[in-house]
Amino acid sequence: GKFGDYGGQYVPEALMPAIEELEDAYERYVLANEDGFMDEFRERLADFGGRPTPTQYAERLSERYDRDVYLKREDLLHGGAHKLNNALGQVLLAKYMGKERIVAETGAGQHGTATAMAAAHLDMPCEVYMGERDINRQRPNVFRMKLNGSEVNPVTVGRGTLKEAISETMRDWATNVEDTHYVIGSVVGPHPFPAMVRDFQSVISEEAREQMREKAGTLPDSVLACAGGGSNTMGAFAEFVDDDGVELYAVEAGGSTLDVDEEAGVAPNSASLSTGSEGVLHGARTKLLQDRDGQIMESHSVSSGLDYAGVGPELAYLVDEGRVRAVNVDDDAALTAFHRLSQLEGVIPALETAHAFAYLEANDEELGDTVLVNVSGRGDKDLESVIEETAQRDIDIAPDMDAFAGGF
Amino acid sequence: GKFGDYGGQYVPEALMPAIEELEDAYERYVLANEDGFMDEFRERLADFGGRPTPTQYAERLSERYDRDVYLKREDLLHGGAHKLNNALGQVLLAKYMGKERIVAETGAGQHGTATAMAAAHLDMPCEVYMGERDINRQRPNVFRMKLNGSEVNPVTVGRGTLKEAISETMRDWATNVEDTHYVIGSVVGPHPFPAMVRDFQSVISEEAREQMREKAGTLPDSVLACAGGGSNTMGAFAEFVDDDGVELYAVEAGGSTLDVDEEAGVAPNSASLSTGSEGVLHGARTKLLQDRDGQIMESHSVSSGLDYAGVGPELAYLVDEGRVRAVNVDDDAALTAFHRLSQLEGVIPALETAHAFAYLEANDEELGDTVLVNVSGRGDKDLESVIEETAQRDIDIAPDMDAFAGGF
Amino acid sequence: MSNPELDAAFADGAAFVPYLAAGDPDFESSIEYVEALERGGADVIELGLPFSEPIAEGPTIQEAVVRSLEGGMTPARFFEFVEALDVDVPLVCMTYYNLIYQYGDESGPRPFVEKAAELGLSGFVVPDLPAEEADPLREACDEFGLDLVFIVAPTTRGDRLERIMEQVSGYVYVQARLGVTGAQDDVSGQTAASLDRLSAYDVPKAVGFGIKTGDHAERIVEGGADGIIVGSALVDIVAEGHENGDDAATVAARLEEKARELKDGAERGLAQRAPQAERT
Amino acid sequence: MSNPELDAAFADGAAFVPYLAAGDPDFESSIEYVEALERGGADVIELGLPFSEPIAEGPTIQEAVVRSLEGGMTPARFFEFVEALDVDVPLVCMTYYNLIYQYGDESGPRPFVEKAAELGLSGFVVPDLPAEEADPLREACDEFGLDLVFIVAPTTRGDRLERIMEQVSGYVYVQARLGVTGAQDDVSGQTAASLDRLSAYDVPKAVGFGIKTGDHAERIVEGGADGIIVGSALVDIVAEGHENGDDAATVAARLEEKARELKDGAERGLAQRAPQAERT
Repeated sequence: GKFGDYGGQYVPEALMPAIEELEDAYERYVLANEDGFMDEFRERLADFGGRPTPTQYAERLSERYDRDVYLKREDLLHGGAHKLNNALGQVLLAKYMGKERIVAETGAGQHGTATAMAAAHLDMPCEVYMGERDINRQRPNVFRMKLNGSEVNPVTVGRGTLKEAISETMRDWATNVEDTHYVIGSVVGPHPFPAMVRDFQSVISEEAREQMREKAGTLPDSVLACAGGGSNTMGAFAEFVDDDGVELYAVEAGGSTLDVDEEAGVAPNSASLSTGSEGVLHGARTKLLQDRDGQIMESHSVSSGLDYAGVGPELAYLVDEGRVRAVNVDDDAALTAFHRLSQLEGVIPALETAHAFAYLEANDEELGDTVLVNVSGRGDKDLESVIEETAQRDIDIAPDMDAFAGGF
Repeated sequence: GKFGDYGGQYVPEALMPAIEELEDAYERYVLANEDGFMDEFRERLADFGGRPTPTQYAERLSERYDRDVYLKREDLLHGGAHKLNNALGQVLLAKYMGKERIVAETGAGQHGTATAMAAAHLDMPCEVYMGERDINRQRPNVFRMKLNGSEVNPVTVGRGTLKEAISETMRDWATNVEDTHYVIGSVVGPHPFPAMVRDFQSVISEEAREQMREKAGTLPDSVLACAGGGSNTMGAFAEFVDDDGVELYAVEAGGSTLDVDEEAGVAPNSASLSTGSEGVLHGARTKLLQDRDGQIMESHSVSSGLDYAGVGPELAYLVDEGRVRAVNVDDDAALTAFHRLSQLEGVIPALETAHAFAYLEANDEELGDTVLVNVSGRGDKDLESVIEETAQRDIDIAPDMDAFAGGF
Repeated sequence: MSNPELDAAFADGAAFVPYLAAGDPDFESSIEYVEALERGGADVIELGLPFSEPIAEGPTIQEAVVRSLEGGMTPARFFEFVEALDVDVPLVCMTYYNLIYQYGDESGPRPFVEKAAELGLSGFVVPDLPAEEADPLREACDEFGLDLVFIVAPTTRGDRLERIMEQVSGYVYVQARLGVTGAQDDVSGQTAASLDRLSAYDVPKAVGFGIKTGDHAERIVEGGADGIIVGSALVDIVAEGHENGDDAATVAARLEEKARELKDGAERGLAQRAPQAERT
Repeated sequence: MSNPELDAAFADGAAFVPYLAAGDPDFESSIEYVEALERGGADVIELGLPFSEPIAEGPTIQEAVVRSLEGGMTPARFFEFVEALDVDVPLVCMTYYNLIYQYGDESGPRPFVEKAAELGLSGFVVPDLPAEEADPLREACDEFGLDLVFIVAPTTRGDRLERIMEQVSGYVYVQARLGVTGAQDDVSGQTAASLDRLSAYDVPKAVGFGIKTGDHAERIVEGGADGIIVGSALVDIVAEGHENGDDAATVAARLEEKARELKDGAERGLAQRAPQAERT
């Protein structure tokens, strides 16, 4: 359960038996395909989720950067993001384990909606914890979860965002651990979650690697993926880790600045890999945004899906090992990249995803002849934020917003 | 250019040369695959659009109705609906024809967003005409079009909905016919549009037919698709038309009632196939909602995507021939079906699509052992309408809306 | 094939063919307006029967259509309108095909044409009915002795032109430029080229789309047209009067004046053309 | 392995182990509160060092943590707090691992433990540190002679229980029911079964989670516990006083009274148990 010094199982004792049970289930069903679990998972991912997703040659970006740019289109997965890969895997695993109830946390709502979809599909009762502030910022996603039959429980403690929602979900799990599985939303948390979520997400790079061989006739020189908790990142990287010639770039949210305000306990970014330090949060040792004492900072990003103070332990390890390069772009660059991709390629990316394209824009020359970018999700969910955030900035290429002054 | 007595080319003379040019291009590129047009189209549909979309076995519906229900998942296509099949085909065709500009109409905004995506992808300037009232009802779609770099031109004449937008787009086309292609959004309009749009959409049934053979080992006993203009309908039916054993159900929007108010010129439904009469609208002879004089009625549906007073001429013909059964369900049933599918299968359908599922609910016994339903689009775009419309009704299975009183 | 009224109207070579939507903004005023056009020198009058989806019209005439429909205009009222009119010049009904098609008990254009003939209408212009779809209406017109006017667009060439010219009667409506109806300053457009293409055909050529002043009319006729068709410039006067709440007599006077300006322009054009024609 | 202070505290068999978050709602008041617990009969005091992500706590203690952090509590202030306290009973620091791990110049738990030892703290409870991850802290505790208390949950059985009991010292924190900290009426829970599983082990068993009255305390001790741990019921008193703006002395008096009720209950439970034990 370790990635170098990272990882581990830092959870209340009450959860440890459940975690041991999960470890056992992970080894049997996921790693050893017992009872054909992985076959069923892959089949459902195809039929219900819409896999494989394409790897698309991006003509206009390729022209712009004078290199071959390919897009791995996870935005086309059911629900609009890579999140379903993991949610479907875990809900199915919970069924195999005989669990009768699902809990999950969500920040921007993408993991919550994916879990709610998977739970409806597999007929599992589901409750999703979501910070009250996030509920107010992401009403469409709240409604989608409810439509799928999930309960959405507002978390009012603290700042009411993802961090608090994770803590609250762990509390629910600790209370109902015997019949409940916690569908964690990223490659974070105690072992086996980081490894298991990576395995569910690695279908991204498994497909992309094959598709690149077919379409480009070669592996990419570099793979770019945005990194918050890191599930799309690890999913996009996993099968390339052993390919020495493929550079892996984890693009974090630089927010408004990389500087932190220790006094206020605020890091106006979510760049745990780039600027964080080792610590223990939500069950794992990893890189964190924390103050000198070890208190967790409030993170920030224009993309609420990246807005988290921690990151998956395996990513932290791969960065330390030099296998993955941790880079970051700020809110402005991400927002501009959002507009650029929408206009040039007819793909409106999630604001999370836009970070990867912002890095491509600023650093295309270092990325080699063939670049693969993981389009982790679509941007429909972000329209309201984009209108607001664009209005506060001077972005040349943004369309005129005047017609939309009334909001939605 | 005729389907029995239906179809034809009832357009201003100024457009006729362009229509003849389009007929020629349709025959060469689409029907004869000249210059590999169809190959490129299919390749782009795969890479950019995400085809093939799956045909999914719907476990819980199958259980509910005690027959095998399959879903053709067009909601997973890029943009969230089947609309891209046609938009991409036409924009690409415009490029092959040497056109330099695209115009399109849109009602609910689905065709407009699909065209805007395709135009961005293929680097074609694009203007979309949209009724002012629809603009106000569908702001997210307006914003998506703008994000993709399209102009959105408000149409203020008349009631400001789809009918007026089509007329206005025809006017633009008549003015700029030499360098402009009109990407019509459904299997309507003058020949060759109905046939061409059907051909672009028939990939739906082509895939589904093959997938049914693979998964079910048999063709379906019946295929259900919602019908407004009829593009997803014809797309879902086309390859099954010659299979005598397959019943085809075009499910129209029954709105609030099938009765019409001749005085006010209002038909509170969009059931042209079920209740309309032969006439000429927007370039073709077909079934229409019209008053005794031949003035076109204002149609209505809870789903703005079905809200149109006409229907594709080929569908009108197939209904007259007895090959397609025209049926309809009302707003209440469609809304209830929207909630049912969301909860049972984890698929939030477009309100359009929900009509097909409402018919399945009410008439499952006549549909045979194996039923295929075309999930023409996803419901994200309809969340706001659904909240509003659900609040006005007493729908048992709908989730509690209280948390959302503030709207989005 | 043409009926004698329209032949006669174009006989002097500078016919003025104004258009108004029947019943815009109400039945009574509209009667006055149409009659004013005749006083102003109209040789033929195109009377619009409004259709709810006027795909070939620009904003000016769209709004006239809306006013007329809101004023209660229907095909039946339209025929009453024609009956109530006291004018001597030939009347041509301009409308969309669906209204013609739906009229009467049997489907198809015959009952509408029969009724039109009964009331003395001279012909039809149907902007959404290209030659390809015109057979049934053409047959009904032949049966009842009415003319069927076709529009020739700047893009109409070769076989298409041939096909249209085989079917047309009364006059050919030469569309001066691409687009929809509506007044526009530049009327030179593709008119000369179009007239040139049509010179071999023996039917009167009336040019429309964008003519709004006597000067325009003059130039068009000087360029070889047998007549001018003017709609939006006249509808504008109706619209303005309606918005300002002017009484019908005032608006009618303005229409008469405008008509006279246009007719005079056409006459001047004819006068200037004649010697040139001799010179060649 | 246990250090003598905690051994002594549990010697009488009915230890009362109250919990308060240090610095809740402010440094000075909190000092008074903790001292009141001793006057009320505390045998050991668990002092919470607040962490920003208290995943094992219910709403009551979460809010205490927020108040304490907002009042400026930090690890450094916590040590000052311990220094400022005038109590004679052993103090156990309850906190989350990241704060222990980050303290001092070198990473790892040693500097924190060294400092705690220097100030006379007796041990630690670290709710997010299961036995599997505890080696570094265990080693530091051994080095400086501090106890490391582990929690045993109702779900802890077999090998896991063995592993924990090998590492535990001072006392074992027997979690009365699943869930997070918080007062709750039903305290019978799985306590008996847990105590039964632990009967073979020689370390004092202190039961916590949900004890809020003297009666609860009585029943728990009567059922075989060597002590009771009470947090939320006491934190509630602090929260209520804070909300009402009561002065610290008043709140301290209430805490002392509540402490006495709980300690008395524990004593009664012991008294009732003893004869039973003799009977077997």
